[in-house]
Amino acid sequence: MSDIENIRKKTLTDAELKPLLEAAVFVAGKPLSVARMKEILLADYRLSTKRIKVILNQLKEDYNDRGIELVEVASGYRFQAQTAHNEQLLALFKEKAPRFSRALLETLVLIAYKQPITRGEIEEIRGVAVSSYIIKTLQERGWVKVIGHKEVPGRPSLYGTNKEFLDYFSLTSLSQLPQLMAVTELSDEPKPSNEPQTSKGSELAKIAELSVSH
Amino acid sequence: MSDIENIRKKTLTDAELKPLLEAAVFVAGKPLSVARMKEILLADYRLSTKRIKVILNQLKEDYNDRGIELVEVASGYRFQAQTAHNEQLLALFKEKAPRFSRALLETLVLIAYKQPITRGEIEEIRGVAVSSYIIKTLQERGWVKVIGHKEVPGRPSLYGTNKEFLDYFSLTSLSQLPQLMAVTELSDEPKPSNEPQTSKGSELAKIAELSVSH
Amino acid sequence: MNNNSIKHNQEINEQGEMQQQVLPLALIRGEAVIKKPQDLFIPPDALEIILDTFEGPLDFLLYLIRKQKFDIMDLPVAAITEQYMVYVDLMKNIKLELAAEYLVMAAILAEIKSRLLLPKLVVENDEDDPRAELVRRLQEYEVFKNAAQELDQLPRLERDTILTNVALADDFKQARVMADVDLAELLSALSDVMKRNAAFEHHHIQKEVLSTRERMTFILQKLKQTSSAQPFVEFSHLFGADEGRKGVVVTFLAILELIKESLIECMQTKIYGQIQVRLKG
Repeated sequence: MSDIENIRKKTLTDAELKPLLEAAVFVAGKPLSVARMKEILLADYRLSTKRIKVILNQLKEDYNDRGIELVEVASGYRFQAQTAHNEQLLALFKEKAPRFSRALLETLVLIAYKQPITRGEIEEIRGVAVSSYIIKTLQERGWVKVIGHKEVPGRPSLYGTNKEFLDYFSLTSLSQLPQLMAVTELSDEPKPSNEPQTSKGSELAKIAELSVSH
Repeated sequence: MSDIENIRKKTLTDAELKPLLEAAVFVAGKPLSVARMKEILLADYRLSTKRIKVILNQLKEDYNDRGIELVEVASGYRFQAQTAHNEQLLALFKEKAPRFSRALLETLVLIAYKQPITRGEIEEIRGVAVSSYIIKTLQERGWVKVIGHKEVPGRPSLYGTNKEFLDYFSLTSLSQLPQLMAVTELSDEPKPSNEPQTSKGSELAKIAELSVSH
Repeated sequence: MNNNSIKHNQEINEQGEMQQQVLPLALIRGEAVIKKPQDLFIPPDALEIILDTFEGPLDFLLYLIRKQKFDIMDLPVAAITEQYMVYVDLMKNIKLELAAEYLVMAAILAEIKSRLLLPKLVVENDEDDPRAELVRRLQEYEVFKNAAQELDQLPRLERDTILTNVALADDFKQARVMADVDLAELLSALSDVMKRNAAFEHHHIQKEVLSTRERMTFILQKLKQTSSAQPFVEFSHLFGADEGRKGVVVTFLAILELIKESLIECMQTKIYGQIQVRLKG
């Protein structure tokens, strides 16, 4: 409680002022101006700007050889890490790479294969609702985008893949995907090679229902 | 770029290590554990825990007479203002610290001392219902989490505390919590010997068995 | 001890309740109500305060016991029950929404009281004392009630501990790390979808179909990027030279399909001039 008495006395030695200013700059959360130090922190004292600046300069020197430094920026004083350590310190902020959910991957694959496709159509195939979060994530990632709207009630968005999607997986074309899968898949199911025309035809027929707005 | 070369060398003098650790604790944004210092910050070096702790102790001493101090809490090391300046420093912040209701504090204390504990067990001791809002608040603060389910009908959640709870109260382990008042202190009568569960010894023994999971 | 416990109660109520309003009656809280329990005039507001002040019937009972300097172990059930009932009746009379727990406790007290009136058993030990369970609960609750008060006194963040805040030089911010996806994962997702949806299988394993669909999307996208002032893209620009003959065929197929479905249109501004393609509509 001696601190309170000190305040009442309205005097402050340099030895008292220095740690106080030091702590204030450290905890302020943003650069602290001398004016603010005077207004808020030391409202009960009459302290000159000059005296505060002298103390701040002493503090600057105190931190000369340390891991952090006291710097003056436009809006006041702040402590920051010495630039020399930036490289190593950045490691602290590396977040662990998140993993995509199964639902997201399946949605992505469906968009890739059946583009242009609506969310409703994806849901129909997957049998479950597709969360907006998944679509948003895929769009933010730059893998998927809205390429038009289906001319049915509600005009739902039609999704397709971007080049970034192929780039990410080092593919030159989507046609490489099923080939890759055929190689990786151990089950040797015979491919239905007997009806390529009809299948293409039905795909195209399906496209026929679509119109694109702009 | 001399820093990068230093990394390659895989050696680090104390004079280099100290400012790096200092800066790291300052910028980490949350308590920094020795394990994290070794794994992330100093991944390229072979440094013993002992050596890091020696440096941390030196840093503690360096800040002995300053406005801030280096302290160890449950999840690692952090810098905080010396409490002597609190009165003036709090003027820098507009927001007032939240006050916690008795219901919240009692629930928190029961989880801390009697973990793992179900909501029903908390309600039995307190004699009143525990609101979902309180449990939610404690979980959102990261103080409390579900650590399992009790194998009774309904499989109610079992709650325990997190390291963040200890960090908030500047504690390093559950054993630092205030000792529970022995029943004998509350009443002068000798307590029935067949009820040891509320006695100080057994409570602490129980806490000692618990490790705080992350 | 007694005074302390009252003081504690008041302190806790002044600072412990986050949402409690400041009532004019706050000064008489506790004291005014408790001083003369026989005095039946207790302002309704004061009763509300009782409900707000106490963390349930155990807390309230503890208060009554401490206030009267009773010994918990030797709980004078008759006296305590009488006082407790006065409050409960009052609260019921003024139709205060009374928490069920208070009524349950009233029943427990009444039961203990009636059992105490029965002739005493020869052997007397804790288990035979009808008060034992209530005493045990009161004691246990008091232990944790005290622990909560002590916890509240510990220095804590936001109120007593102020953390430092130091940024990296230049405020360098690390870009958000994005999720990694393995191609194998993607293929396995694909395989799952195909298995679940039989129709998918024989339609889509053809690479030509895929390529055509992909190309249709590509063309639509490319045309969408045109400005309204210059909505055309040269026909030849839709073809990539690096794709070989197959690529040309696929692109051509895609354009034909898009034209067929009136999604795009082709025009020539002059005879033998470049074919221009644009979105229709």
